[in-house]
Amino acid sequence: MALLEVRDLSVVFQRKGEAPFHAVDGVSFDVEPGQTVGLVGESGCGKSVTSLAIMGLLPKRGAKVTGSVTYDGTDLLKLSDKQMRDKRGSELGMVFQDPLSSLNPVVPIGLQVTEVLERHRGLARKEAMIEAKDLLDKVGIPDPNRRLKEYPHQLSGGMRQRALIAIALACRPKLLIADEPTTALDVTIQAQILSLMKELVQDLGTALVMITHDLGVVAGLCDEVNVLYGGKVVEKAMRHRLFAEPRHPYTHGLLASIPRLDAPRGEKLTPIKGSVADNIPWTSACAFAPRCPNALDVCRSVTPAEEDQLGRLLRCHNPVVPGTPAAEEVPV
Amino acid sequence: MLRYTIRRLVQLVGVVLVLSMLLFAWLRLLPGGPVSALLGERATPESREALTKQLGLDQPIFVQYFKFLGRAATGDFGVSTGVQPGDSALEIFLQRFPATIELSFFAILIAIAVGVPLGYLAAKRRGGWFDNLSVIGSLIGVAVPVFFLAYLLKDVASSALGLPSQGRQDAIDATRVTGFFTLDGLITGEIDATLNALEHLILPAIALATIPFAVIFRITRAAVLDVLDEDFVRTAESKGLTAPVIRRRHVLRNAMLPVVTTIGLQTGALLSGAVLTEKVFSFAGVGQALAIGFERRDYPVLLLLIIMATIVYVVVNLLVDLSYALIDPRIRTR
Amino acid sequence: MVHSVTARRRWVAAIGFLSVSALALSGCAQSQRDAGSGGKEGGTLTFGAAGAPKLFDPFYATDGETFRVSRQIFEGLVGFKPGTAEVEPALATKYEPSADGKTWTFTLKEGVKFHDDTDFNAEAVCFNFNRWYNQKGAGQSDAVSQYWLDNFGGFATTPDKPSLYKSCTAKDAKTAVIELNEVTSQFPSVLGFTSFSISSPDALKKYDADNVQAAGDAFTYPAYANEHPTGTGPFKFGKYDKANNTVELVKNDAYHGTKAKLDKIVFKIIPDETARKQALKAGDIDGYDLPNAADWAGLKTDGFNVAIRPAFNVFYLGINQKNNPKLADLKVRQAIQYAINREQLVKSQLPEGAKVATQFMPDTVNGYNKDVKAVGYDVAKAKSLLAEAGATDLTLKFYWPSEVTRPYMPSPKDLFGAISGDLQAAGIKLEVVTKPWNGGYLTDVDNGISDLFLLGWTGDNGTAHNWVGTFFGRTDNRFNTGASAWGATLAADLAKANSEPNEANRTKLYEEINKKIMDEYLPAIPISHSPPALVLKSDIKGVVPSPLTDEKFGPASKG
Amino acid sequence: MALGVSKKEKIDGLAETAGVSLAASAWKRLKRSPVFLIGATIIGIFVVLSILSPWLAPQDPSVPMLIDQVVKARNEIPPPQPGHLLGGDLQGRDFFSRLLVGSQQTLIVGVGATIIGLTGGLILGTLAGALGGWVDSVVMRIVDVMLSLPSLLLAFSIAAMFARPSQFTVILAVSIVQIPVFARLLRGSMLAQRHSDHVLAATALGVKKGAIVFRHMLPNSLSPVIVQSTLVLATAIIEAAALSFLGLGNPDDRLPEWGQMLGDVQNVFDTHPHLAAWPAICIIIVALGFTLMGETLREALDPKNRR
Repeated sequence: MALLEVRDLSVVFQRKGEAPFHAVDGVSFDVEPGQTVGLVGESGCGKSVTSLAIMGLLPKRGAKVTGSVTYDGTDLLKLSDKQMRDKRGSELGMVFQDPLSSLNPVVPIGLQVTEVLERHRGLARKEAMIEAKDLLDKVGIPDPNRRLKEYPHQLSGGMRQRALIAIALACRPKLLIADEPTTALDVTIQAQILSLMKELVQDLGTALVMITHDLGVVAGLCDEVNVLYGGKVVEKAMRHRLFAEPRHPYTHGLLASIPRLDAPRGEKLTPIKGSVADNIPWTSACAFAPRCPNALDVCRSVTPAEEDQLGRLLRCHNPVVPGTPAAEEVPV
Repeated sequence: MLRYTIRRLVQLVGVVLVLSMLLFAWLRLLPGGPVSALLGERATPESREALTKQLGLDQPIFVQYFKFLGRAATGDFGVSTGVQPGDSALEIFLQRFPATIELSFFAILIAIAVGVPLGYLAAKRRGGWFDNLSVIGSLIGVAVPVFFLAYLLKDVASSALGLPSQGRQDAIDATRVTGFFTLDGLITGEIDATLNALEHLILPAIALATIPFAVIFRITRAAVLDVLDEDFVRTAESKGLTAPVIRRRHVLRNAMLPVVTTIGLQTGALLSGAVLTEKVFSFAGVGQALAIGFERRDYPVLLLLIIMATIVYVVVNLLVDLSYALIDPRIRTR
Repeated sequence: MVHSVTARRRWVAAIGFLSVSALALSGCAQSQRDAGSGGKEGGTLTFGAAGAPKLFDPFYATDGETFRVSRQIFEGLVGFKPGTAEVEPALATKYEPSADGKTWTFTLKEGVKFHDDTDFNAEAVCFNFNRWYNQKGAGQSDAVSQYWLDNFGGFATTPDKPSLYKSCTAKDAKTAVIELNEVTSQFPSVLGFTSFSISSPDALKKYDADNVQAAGDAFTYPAYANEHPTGTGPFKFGKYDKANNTVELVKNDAYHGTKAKLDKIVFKIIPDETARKQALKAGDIDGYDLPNAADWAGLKTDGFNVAIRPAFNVFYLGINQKNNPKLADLKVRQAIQYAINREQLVKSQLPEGAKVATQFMPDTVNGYNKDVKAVGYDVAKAKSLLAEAGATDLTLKFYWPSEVTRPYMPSPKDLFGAISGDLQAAGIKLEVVTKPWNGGYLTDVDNGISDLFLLGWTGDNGTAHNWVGTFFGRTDNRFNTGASAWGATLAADLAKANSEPNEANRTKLYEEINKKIMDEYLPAIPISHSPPALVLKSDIKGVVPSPLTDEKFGPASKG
Repeated sequence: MALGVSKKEKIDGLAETAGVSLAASAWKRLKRSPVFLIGATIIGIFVVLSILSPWLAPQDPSVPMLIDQVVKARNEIPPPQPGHLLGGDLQGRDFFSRLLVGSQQTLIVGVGATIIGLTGGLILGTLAGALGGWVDSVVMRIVDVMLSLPSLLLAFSIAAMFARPSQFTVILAVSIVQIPVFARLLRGSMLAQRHSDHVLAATALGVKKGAIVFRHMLPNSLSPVIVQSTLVLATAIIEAAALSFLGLGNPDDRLPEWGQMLGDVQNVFDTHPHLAAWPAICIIIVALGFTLMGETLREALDPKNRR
């Protein structure tokens, strides 16, 4: 049995006087222990909301969550607020995108690390401090004793993210969710952080859900990849397979828009036209249709169903033919 | 930090000098001036002229001003003509200042004690009936003239609750040490005197608290709303921390920063409000002296008290700024 | 003409905002009087004062709060019979003038000691007179020795400003002879003013009593005035607790007359009128002065003793003939008199016991003419008089004062409202101006800028001169009576009456003057006499309301 | 070193709510806001009443027509009776008519104070913000001195300085206090715009400085000014009442004003509470109306709230 089974997860935001907004629409995926699963998509595709829904961090009012999130045999969505608090931080860890804003500016780093140890492992402040020092050490923060007393603004961006990772891993969670952990960082530091995470996850045997818009990150880290669009998984496959032959036009587009060093000189990058704002609801169409180079009439009138194609899940009426190179053939 | 403090203090000296000059000049230019105040207009032209000479009011105004500064340097700010006729203005200030500090302190205490929790709750329940109700309540609080509310408290609440409605203390034989009646009792062991003084503080402090309360409430609410949207609160939640820890350590500790600044700014409102409240409750503080001074045109006292109010206001705000640096590590450790 | 000058200036003696009559007089009569009828001994009387006393030396005092306190501590050579304006002996048991009226011999009470245990005798009396006469520097200022300047004129060192006082001789220990430079009907009653109380010469010297300094905008007073007032009265100065805003007087156990029943008097300073009322109701104080007339009924219902003083004032609508020639016409002034519904005004706006004024003095003053009747309210008559005078489109500049209440004028705004309503109903157009009492009103009225104005007078003593003499003794007064031919006549008649030594003749002269003023001159419209009151708890006995606000707490008792 | 958020910075912060482009979306949100509509309704009624009150009032508010029922000695005032809905005041004038007509003077005080404060602030703020340099320094020093006094206390002091109080001095006292607030507001918003693209563009195109200030910068600074004006309308009315209460108000009450009516009856508050309660309620409602409008406007015009 998988460590985490997300089944048919939907999140609907409802504001008074406005039409309900389906941020996540029937998402399902599994995470095996020790496995790294990627959730990929542009901003607004529902990947962050999915992670927050798993962690139970969505606002109680205004966000309606349905489906099930089974972690270690228990449905997290059915847990009480208190039970959920017990799980968060201890069994479920999370690393956020912007390390500066995700750390409390007026609380020293040390306390921000120790409070989670005190909370879940019942350590006294002193013991927790010692452990915190080890943790900072482990995530590669030099001079941890001094850093413990410092405030977030005194640390560099990379160090802040390391600190956040230390916090998230403090109680050795079985599942770690990382929401764009490198987006806010310099490129050189991104790589360091990614390799750190990879290392730690392997050491601790922690399962990782990596949320990103950056396929580069996925390529380096993930075992399985879920591509989200408009709140639905449009394509799911093992990493190699997905990168080798993307079937969904969206995945295809995403890959095509990455500059490649091995591409012939002079080859044009092919951005996906339009933006998320052009979405149409999934209700009786494919949300991607307005932007899709492969769109057919049926795409605008019938919601595509999820199809299992030999371990690859695909939601498309007119998938890309394997082997199709990007660009040239796609009418722009 | 030190340089900043010094700069602000130098600025304050400048402001006080300019202000005192303006006030002084204006008072001298008023028809009548000190001569009228003293002679009460009984003045025949002869006696008016004689007194003008006697007081040196025939000299050029800047000469008079420098003389005034010279006297002021020795603590002589003139003699009261209406508040406590014959007493030196400085004495009146020194004697009444503790009363106003006491009153303002309790008022701000009440305002914080009610305003912060209410503001927090309203923010947590943003858009709910509790939120709407308390926001409208605070707006009404702003719209009610303070002295009207004070009268309501005095005439209705005082008899209903059996609380005294005038003065700082009953005529009990209390020993005076500091001029702070609530403290004096504690120092001398005359607990009854402290309790009595506290009883006298309740109603005026509530009346005075309405202004800072409304502001503190609204700032707290806004600040908490801002903080609740912050990523680090989500981080704290993701750590599974208990609600009280999140509230205290992560939400309030951040949300209090703007509130602290507001409290400094409220000193101004408190000083102005004290004029009205102390008048209603016959509370012998600086505010009452100002109210009587305005009513009876006691210019020497007004001059000193207005300058003192300015100094207090500026200094309190400076202190708040400095304490802000202490509580906000981003500024402290820069 | 020392008196007419000074008298003219007396009318604003009080600081307007205090709403306290500062024209308080003194003297002490306790020793002579059948004091108290067995009230309880001991206890503390707490009296609510409207303001802080400026100082405690009555000679330099101008404010009612100082007088209220110092009249308990000090006594003068003469005093006023409780509840009246009649002079009676006090520290002097007997006093008589010489034939020419310029030399007065005072026989002093024996065995009297000051609070510092020194003896009261003729030496002490002369010491006091000479102290007053020999004021120097700041002590001569109008703002300091106001009562002396107003009543005795100049000082030893001011030859250009003659003094009424000439000399004082101690013939023997109990006989003091005082010589004056002129005859006046005011003497010796002026000696009943609290200002002219006798202080201990020792204490005066010891505490540097004459060391008044002009400092900046004001004057500073020596230790005597601030901390060591030493008189002969039934109470001694205790302390002035500024933190608690109280002045304490304690019983003088060595008092020469009937000793005080109270152990202590505490004057608690409560500047706010409403707060005084609440303090009384709460039992914090035993009484206060000048309760708002609107509160009298309520206070009585609550069981308090509202002691109404005999009305010793007059409120009038002043008319200045200077700027509007129509006002020089008697018919126009009479029209104004007819237009005002004084009955209604007294009934609606003034306190209980107020009366319509028929002339410029109350009936308790010698020279009051009881045959003069108030003309009734008659709008038609007013209109026809205006028509006769060709003044149908009369527009008048009407001044009324803000920031003041006076015993004769409890609420100037309301009185103005009523009077202006009446005048407008009679077809007189008004151009209304309001200014603060001390901030331009009085100057403007004196400078004759207004056509109509509201003013009044609280009497200092029972002589007619103090009333009509004050108003019309000069021709350049604020009514500008000099503009009419009769103005000079009236001034001359008044001067003649004042210097008439025979009392019966004098009274007759004043009665005639009063009739003429009302029938032939009508320089202004007298409106009302309204009594000020004093409110006390019902268990306070022995306080006699005085027309001069000269209440002594010596005979008072509590419980 | 910027420590904390000073009063000044707060005002400057408000200035950032500028932007004409906001107006349309703000208006859309306002129309939906019940709170704004309540405020606007209150103010609408108030303004209409104050304009029409001289014709609506059943009696002449300055004539003591019921004086025969006033007995000061027994503290009696005319009770409600036919033709006199709320009875009479201390001078026997029709109280209801005075309340009604009082709205007019109250509006005059509020609007007068706001206009003077705004004009003063406009001049100072525009000078400082548009010209910068030493003009800015001088103007801001003046503003700083004014801001270093608690505002209401400053208003009291100014009022006490006038030898002869009147309606005008009340308006002046209340308005002078607002000048530095408006000045800072405008300056802040102008400074922000001086370096903004549209101003730079206009300058680059050779548009005259005056034209830039008046056609480009001022209009863009309007929305925070509108918000502040609405709030000042409320405070002016309340502060005018406080001035009357301290005896610094207009002594002439032939034309009634609510603050004056309230401040003047302090001595009979316990015996005739209705004389104070009615004007007080009127003040509270109108001040609340302005505040509700101002606060909702502020929120609507705040770019942060555009979601």
